[in-house]
Amino acid sequence: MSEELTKQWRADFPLFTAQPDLVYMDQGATGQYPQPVIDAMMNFATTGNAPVHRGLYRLAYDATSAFEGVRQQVADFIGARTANEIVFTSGTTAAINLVAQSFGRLFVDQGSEVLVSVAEHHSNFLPWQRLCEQTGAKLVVAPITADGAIDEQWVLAHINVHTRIVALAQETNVSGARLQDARAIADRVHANGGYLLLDGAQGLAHQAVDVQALGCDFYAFSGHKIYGPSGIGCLYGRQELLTEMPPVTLGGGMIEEVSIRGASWLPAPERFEAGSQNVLGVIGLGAAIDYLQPRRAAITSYCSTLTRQLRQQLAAIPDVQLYSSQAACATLSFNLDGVHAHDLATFLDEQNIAVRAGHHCAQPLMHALAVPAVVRATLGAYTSVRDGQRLVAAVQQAREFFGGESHGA
Amino acid sequence: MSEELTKQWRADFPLFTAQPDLVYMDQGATGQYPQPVIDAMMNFATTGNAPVHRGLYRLAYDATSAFEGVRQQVADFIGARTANEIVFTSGTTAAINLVAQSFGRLFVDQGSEVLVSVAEHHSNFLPWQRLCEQTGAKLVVAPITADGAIDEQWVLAHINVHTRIVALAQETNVSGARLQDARAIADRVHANGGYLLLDGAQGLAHQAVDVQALGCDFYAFSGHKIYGPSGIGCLYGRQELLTEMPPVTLGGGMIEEVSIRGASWLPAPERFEAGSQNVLGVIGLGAAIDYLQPRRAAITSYCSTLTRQLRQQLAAIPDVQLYSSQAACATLSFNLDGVHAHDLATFLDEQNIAVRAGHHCAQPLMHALAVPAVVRATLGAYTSVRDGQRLVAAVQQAREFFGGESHGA
Amino acid sequence: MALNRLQQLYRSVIVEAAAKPATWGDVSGAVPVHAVNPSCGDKLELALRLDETGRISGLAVPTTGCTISQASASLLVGVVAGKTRAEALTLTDEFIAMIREGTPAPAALGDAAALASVHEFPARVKCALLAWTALRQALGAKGAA
Amino acid sequence: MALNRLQQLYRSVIVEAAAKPATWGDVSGAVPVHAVNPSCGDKLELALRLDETGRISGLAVPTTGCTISQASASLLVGVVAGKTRAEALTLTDEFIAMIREGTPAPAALGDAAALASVHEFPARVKCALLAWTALRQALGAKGAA
Ligand SMILES: Cc1ncc(COP(=O)(O)O)c(C=O)c1O
Ligand SMILES: Cc1ncc(COP(=O)(O)O)c(C=O)c1O
Repeated sequence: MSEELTKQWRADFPLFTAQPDLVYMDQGATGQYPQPVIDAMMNFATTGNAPVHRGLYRLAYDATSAFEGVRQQVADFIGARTANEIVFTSGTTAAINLVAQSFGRLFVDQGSEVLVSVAEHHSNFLPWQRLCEQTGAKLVVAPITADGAIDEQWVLAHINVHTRIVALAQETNVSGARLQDARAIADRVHANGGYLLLDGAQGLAHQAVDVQALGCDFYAFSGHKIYGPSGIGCLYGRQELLTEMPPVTLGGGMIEEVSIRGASWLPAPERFEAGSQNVLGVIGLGAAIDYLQPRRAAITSYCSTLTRQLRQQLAAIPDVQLYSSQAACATLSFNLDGVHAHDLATFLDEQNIAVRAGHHCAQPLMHALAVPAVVRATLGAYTSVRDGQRLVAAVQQAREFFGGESHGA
Repeated sequence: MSEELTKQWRADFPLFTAQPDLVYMDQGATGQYPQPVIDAMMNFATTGNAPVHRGLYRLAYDATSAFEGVRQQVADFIGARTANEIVFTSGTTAAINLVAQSFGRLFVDQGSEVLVSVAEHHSNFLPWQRLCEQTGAKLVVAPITADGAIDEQWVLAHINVHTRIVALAQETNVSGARLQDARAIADRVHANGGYLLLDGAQGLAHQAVDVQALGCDFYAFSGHKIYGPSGIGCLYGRQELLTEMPPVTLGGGMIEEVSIRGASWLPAPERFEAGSQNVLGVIGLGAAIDYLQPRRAAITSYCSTLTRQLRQQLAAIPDVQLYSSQAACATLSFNLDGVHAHDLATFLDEQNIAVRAGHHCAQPLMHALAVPAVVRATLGAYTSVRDGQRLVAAVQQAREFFGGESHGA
Repeated sequence: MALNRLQQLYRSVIVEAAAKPATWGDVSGAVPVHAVNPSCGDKLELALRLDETGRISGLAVPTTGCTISQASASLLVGVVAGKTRAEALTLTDEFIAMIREGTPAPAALGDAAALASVHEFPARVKCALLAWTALRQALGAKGAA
Repeated sequence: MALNRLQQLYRSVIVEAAAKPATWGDVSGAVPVHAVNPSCGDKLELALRLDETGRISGLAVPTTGCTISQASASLLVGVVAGKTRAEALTLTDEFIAMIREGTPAPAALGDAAALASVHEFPARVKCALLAWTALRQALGAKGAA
């Protein structure tokens, strides 16, 4: 494990200059900003800010070129055929809702089935649950395996001619398990006349993504989970499908013509981008891709090794229950028997270790695991070996603290 | 007119350090960033970034407090009763769509009337047009006066017991005319059992807003038009109304409980804020309010005087047609007879004067004015007297250039 | 070392209270108030009965959640058992002020005063208040807790 | 002074072309192609007829918009009048390359070559291409223009 490499990455994140003692293990909730992303945003705000798609002057033209340049960059980053397949949204949640509300209302009706897993984040669960309620379709919920992965065999076995949409996390946010063969699922659902959406919120940070090789029809992700800014994300959609979809949000920038009698829409992706866009967020997203792309393989390899080691060390502590997958590359979910996740999180916070505790927006999974809450530590490029050691030591200490008699009067 | 004051404001905007010769007259489309807004965002990204509403550790708690602090700040800024009446959105467009899709579907049906004006921005026109198409309600479109203002007498005369929603721009984006008596409209529509939405995208930058004094039920605005960042805005809604409204976007952070069988929602405003929020944008918005609030009266007074003078000077140029109101405080819309708005904009751009030309997302208004496009120059805190002189001189020159015989071979 | 603060937070009286069921008297027939702490999933069902004189004659606050929310529910029951509606509301307001603002606990709060140090852990304030705001609601109090 | 660049852009041949109606031959019965430049509102209705040999026998491109889009429509008509479908497509591609990439105009583009300097005004490229991409569409060409 190259300690040198981590040191270098860690230096890219100014938060750890400001707070050198902080162990930030919540990258899976929201990522920290590397300096180049901050610089790109500040540079744009101070030298290049202008409206996009609307100005006939040079500053606006250059801003539009930069904005559209990021669209092309995203397309290249995830293997889309053209930049027109990339819609900017405020994040994964907005992207999935757009598909459910626009595509879903076109393609799902009574008698249809929509297949998700019990491990989905609420953002990839609730929009489908509501779509089913609205249309009378059936929500089919795939279980997880003993290792916390979506049961892909079950999924394959339950795709049939009624299955219109399969919506699955490429990597789940509690177990950190990744889909092994999205392509097989894509092929099966396509053979049955349905469509596949992948929720890439967690996955994109850790693996190279080629939407064409994956075979998915839609792919959603958020900037803030790939070292980019909050408030920006993308929906990838196959062009033929985007072309058929009606807009959900209406306003400036997405119309061809408007009169008092009616309106006609621009083609995708503009059709789905009503109103002034999060230009600064898009610029930051471009810089985040520039940062992540050349480093992602090395970061994932480094984090995977560290995660595996820490998992073993946590497992060796009596009373520790693990919920994250053995194959997880950056996620450690666990509880300490007899200690509620919140109490453990507060204990860790007192050691300046920031982890998340709760249901992780995955209540169906919590019900399936029969736990109210779990602690989740997620690693990032900046996580040092020492951070990991501190986590393990603190969990050990917590066990003594909560198990022992040493409380004050 | 205090040239000193402008100099000081201008120095707050780093774009003009980078481009000292630029005359940016497109503040009405998107505003420039003052240094304190950039600093606040950068400071948060480098020292305080963490997920909001989800973390049990101090960094996350502090981020949540900062985030919720801005909600309170917005509530105070526009006179809401409580911070719970403020919903963060990606901008005005998203805010108005939320009202149309959630409140609109509850309160509008066949036989209802929705009243807008012909001067509305597409973002405050299309959502209502579609709502009417979907429900069978009637879209009633108020005309403008000779001075480009929404005809408030006409509005008052056309509110009746069928009027469920009146949606009007507090300040229109082409004429710059402001509503004279929103309160009278509010009272009339309330007396008839309806509700009033004000589109504050342009208005909030120029005038003190007290939603309770205005009497409106909803108020929408965007950060990027009040010297804040792009990708963030707010919906104010009266608490009783927000409480009745179902969410439109579903996902993390807006649920009380989720099971495979169903879900229940949090109260407003969280109910409407599904998914990770634009935290950096919210922080920037708070800084923008801090910047604008103590300066707004002085900026508006300065800009109004300058705008009035420039309007007279433009009116004195033969062939200039003015479309902005005599009372506009920062907007100059005009054409030069025989010269298309795009050609004029290109001419001005060659003199490094950035103005907008086109339909300004107000095609119904363009049809009413019977012009395909107009040129619009909008002023901001940083606009200098010299900027104004350059605009007038360049329009004069354009007239000679396009009118004269002096073209090259 | 930070363990000091933690020892204050997790004093034995709190850990022991968390282990006890939060119930007193008879609540048969009461319509329960449901409360959740959505950010972390703490959950409770508060059932309350008042007798004909307006005194609390039964209170049960079964809670799933962390030590703080469970201890708080059980201490709440101990503090307000047998109190009048008005007394219970006053105690609730005093408890909330102690947690939120750090105001000193009056003697009447009894063992519940042991939760005072939650004020030093702002991220846990919601856990400590869950049961008390549910009681306020069950008592029909208006306004923000 | 910037007027030089502007003088290049608004050469007399362009200003005069913009003033002329963009129409040639007989277009009766043609189904028009509708095109708009949504960011600024330029609009046209292109009507095209091919004769039995596949030559353009009628073309009308009434345009509302700026000098550049109107001149471009009128110059387009002059350049492709009487050409075969294949010839017209080649000319269109050459014109698009001239505007987009700044490649030198072949002689066959005739007066339309006067629009070459639009390449120096990227914000106006869409105006210059509106009529030509509509022609491509009317000729049934596939793919991005
Ligand atoms: C009057 C008016 N309403 C609505 C909008 C839409 O605002 P946004 O694009 O920020 O959503 C604008 C801005 O273009 C506007 O000027
Ligand atoms: C697997 C998964 N899906 C969806 C989301 C929602 O992403 P966002 O909150 O950025 O919209 C998250 C993040 O919390 C996630 O982990």
